[in-house]
Amino acid sequence: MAGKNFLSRVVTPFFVVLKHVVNQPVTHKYPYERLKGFDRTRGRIVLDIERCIGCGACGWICPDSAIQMKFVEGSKVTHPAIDFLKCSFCGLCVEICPREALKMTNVVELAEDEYRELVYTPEKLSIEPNLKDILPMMKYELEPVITPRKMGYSRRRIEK
Amino acid sequence: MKDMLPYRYHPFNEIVELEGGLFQVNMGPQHPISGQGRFIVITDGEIVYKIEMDIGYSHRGIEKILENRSFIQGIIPLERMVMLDTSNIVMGYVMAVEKLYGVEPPPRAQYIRTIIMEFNRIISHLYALGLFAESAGWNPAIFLWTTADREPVLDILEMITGARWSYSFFIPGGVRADLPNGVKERILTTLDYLENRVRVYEDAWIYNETFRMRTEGVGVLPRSKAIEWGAAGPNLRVSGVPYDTRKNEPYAAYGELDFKIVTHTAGDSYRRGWARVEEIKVSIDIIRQAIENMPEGRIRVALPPKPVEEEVLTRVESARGEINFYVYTEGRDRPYRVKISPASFRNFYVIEMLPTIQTIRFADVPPIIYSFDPWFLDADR
Amino acid sequence: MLEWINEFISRNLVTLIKILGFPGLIFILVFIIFAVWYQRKYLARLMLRMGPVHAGKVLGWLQLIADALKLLAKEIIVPRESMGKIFLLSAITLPVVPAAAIALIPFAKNYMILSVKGFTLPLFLAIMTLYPILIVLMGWSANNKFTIIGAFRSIYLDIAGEIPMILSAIGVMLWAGSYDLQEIIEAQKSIWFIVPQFLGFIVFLISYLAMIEKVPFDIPEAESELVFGYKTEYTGAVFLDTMLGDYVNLLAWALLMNTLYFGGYLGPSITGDPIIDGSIWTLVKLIIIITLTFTIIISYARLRIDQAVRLGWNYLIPLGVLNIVLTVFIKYILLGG
Amino acid sequence: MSPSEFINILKERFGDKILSYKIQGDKRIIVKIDSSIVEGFASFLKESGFDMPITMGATDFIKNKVFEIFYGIWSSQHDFVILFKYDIPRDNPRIKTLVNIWSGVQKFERETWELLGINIDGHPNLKPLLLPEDWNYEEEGYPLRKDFNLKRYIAPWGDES
Repeated sequence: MAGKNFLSRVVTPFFVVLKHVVNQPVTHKYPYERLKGFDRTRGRIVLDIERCIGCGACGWICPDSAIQMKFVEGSKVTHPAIDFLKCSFCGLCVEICPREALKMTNVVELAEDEYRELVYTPEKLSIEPNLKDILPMMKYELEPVITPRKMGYSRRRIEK
Repeated sequence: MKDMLPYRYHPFNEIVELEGGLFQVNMGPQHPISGQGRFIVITDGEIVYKIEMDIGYSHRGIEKILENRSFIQGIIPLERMVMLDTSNIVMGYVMAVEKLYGVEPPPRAQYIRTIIMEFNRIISHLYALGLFAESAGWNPAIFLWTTADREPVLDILEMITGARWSYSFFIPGGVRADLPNGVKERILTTLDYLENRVRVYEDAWIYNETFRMRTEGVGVLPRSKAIEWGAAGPNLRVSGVPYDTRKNEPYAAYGELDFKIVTHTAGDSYRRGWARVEEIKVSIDIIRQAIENMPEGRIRVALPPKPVEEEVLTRVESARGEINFYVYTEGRDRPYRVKISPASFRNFYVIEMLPTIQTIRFADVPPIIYSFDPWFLDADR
Repeated sequence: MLEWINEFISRNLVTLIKILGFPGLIFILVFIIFAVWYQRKYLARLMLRMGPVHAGKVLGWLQLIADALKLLAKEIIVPRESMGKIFLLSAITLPVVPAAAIALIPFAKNYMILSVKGFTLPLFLAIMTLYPILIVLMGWSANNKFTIIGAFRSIYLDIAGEIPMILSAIGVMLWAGSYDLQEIIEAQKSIWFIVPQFLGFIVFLISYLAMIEKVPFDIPEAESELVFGYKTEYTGAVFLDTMLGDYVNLLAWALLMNTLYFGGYLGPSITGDPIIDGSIWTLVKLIIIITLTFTIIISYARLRIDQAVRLGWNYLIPLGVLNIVLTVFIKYILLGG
Repeated sequence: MSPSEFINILKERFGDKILSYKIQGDKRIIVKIDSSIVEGFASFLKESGFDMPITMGATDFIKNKVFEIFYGIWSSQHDFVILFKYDIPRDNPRIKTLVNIWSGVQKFERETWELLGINIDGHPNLKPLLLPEDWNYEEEGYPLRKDFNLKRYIAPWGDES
């Protein structure tokens, strides 16, 4: 009881609480006002289908098995499809992508009515969300820590 | 004798009358205070006869999951173990992997890790304080204040790592990204703000006569019992055991920073809450020092192709106390066995044993339990 | 027939307005709606949030109506093991007791529902003692351990709170030299009783908090231990009724505090009409009192039942007796009556 | 006392019953002991000031057909951790509880009993802890054993369900 007498222990809390009347609320009227995400905020993933070479590294690294390689009409190789209900937005697929075909945006509002709508096919994944600046997340020098070759990369998760 | 008494174990009945006029009161899993678990409280009127923690409602088998994922993949599910305190948890595993591979991350990475871990400790302690106040019968004022004060910290963490809770930021060999521009100023202003708010908590909460009445001398954990039962974290330190992994076995940048550890000898619920407020102050101090002494350089080193060690036991001071990882690997890129011993798992045992050494009233059960800051997700794994 | 009704209304117009309008049923309901809304917004402000904002564009006032409608639309569940009739009746009767006590409170000079003279303060306290009995009935008839523990705690609390409250009321009666609420108010013309009766006011304030069963004395409800105490089993409209009982209880005690210590309807004249003036001052003081109450209920932790009872018996009752002794000494010996 | 000094004491006392040891840094000893001396070893540790259990578990070495039991004990006097391990046969896993030496291992042993199916003799409170109360061990097996069938727990991907 560091140097506080009984009376102040009883009375001070009341006035400390009362003082908060003048504080501004910290909450926001969410659907009406939205907070902007930060540059690095990890959100929906966008696929640049032109750059994708179908190597499947993203599907291999994904810790949640959220990525599967799917065939796309008019393309010779498979492209990633993401089940966003499984995705934990860790960004490992974006980081491992050798061609920088996968990019992360800071769009975090993904709620849908149905499970199926959250399974993004490669075509749906390549539609950029309605946002001016898509931010390639965490631009920094890639060091060979998790390159597929060193970690015993195999193609076992890739569907034919 | 007390804890050997046989009683009928009714998992789903609300309250069951037992022999000798004892009641079984189930606090949870649907109870305002319980969380993702259940406290089975056997009472004799208002006097508590026995507490038993029923955990496992959110057991996800993290240890098994880690066995089936490579080291880097394992970090992401491991974070889900305690969402409040992810970086401290992950640090133990990352450190184990680094020791297995025999690499030492660059100092800048260690400082960035320290900053993030201390911020994480702050938000975890703030949440714990809110829950403690709520369990002692506050209307949710303190809880909402702490929740509000976590926001600026979460913003900083989001700025640095890209997420509010599951950072996925520490990887074996370093961290995933350097500090972004402009974050230092923001960190410093936030620390000033937090210091002011801590003073508010002290005035409104710690130095509150009603709170003192409720918690002083309640749930006393003596030093010998704290060691014998294996208490962890601030709960151990206020019982007179000055053990803090950050100090005793320095990891990350803690060895180079100067800070004190919060200890006391009373070991009651009041001091356990007080210790968390004091630890927030210590964390603020540590972050200030880390920002000042931040070295330049790389943030990551590459891992060698194969692990050099076979097994390792790492200990890390998470917000709830020491968490240790025993990792055994057969020389592959994934562990063969991971044993996680989280702090809450040990603290739950301490809570169960408390009624054997003192009289506890029914109304004191929630404050005692929340003074230990247990987290069912932590204990369940 | 119509003539009879006409005659009845014209003869009893004032009484009817008093019973149905102000300060009767409609006033109580409106005031409680206001109090609930005010509590939500004010406490939200203290907790750094906004409170309801969405329903009803201005300050979320429609949220209350929506919540009430939601509760009304819910199924009323009577537990199989409970004593159904007592379970429901005791809850339904709950708001009636404090509402009956409000009938004795003068809202302005010579303006109360029951125009009785004489022992109105003892009568008020006597009526309010029925409230805990209903709570015990509620908790006991629901046949649930949480409700029973809550009800018993309520009894302990009322024993600990009611006696100090009566003692502090005796102090006021002695100082005013009257048992009558209106005469007590009139006696405060020179100075409000909060000044000469400050010790009594402290005793009254603490036992007031115990009687309205809010933090730090919400021991019978004790959310973190007993889920919702004696109200645990109530659903839908009956739950709404118990909530109503809570707030009417708060209103009755707050009015008594206003009457005893803050000069009731006294205040400078605005319109010149004594009834309107008095009512305005009563309401203003009432709002200040409940604001203070709401601030108190989020500033403190809940006491344990043994601590609350000890507070009542060991500290409040001796203080109350001391207050009486001091009152007698100062008023009748120093000041000579 | 430093870990290397303590290892010398242990070697003197238990001789070739200490099968192997490792010292990691200045805060860790990892010792492998013979399963015949477990209780004597544990009570010797307790006497030497190792008073706080911090971890306990078992590893399933399915190829060698053994379970390796390990206990991690911290000493409040010497401030380092000793992790001692011993093997038991996998076909009849049965150990004696150490609850009467370190009370704090109670929950860890209970968990090991539950998740690895190792019988703990003399344990006061063997009840399911983490797994559901109706867990069928015969059908599902023990989750942390290496022969546990994980396939049924893989959630279907997106449109496969």
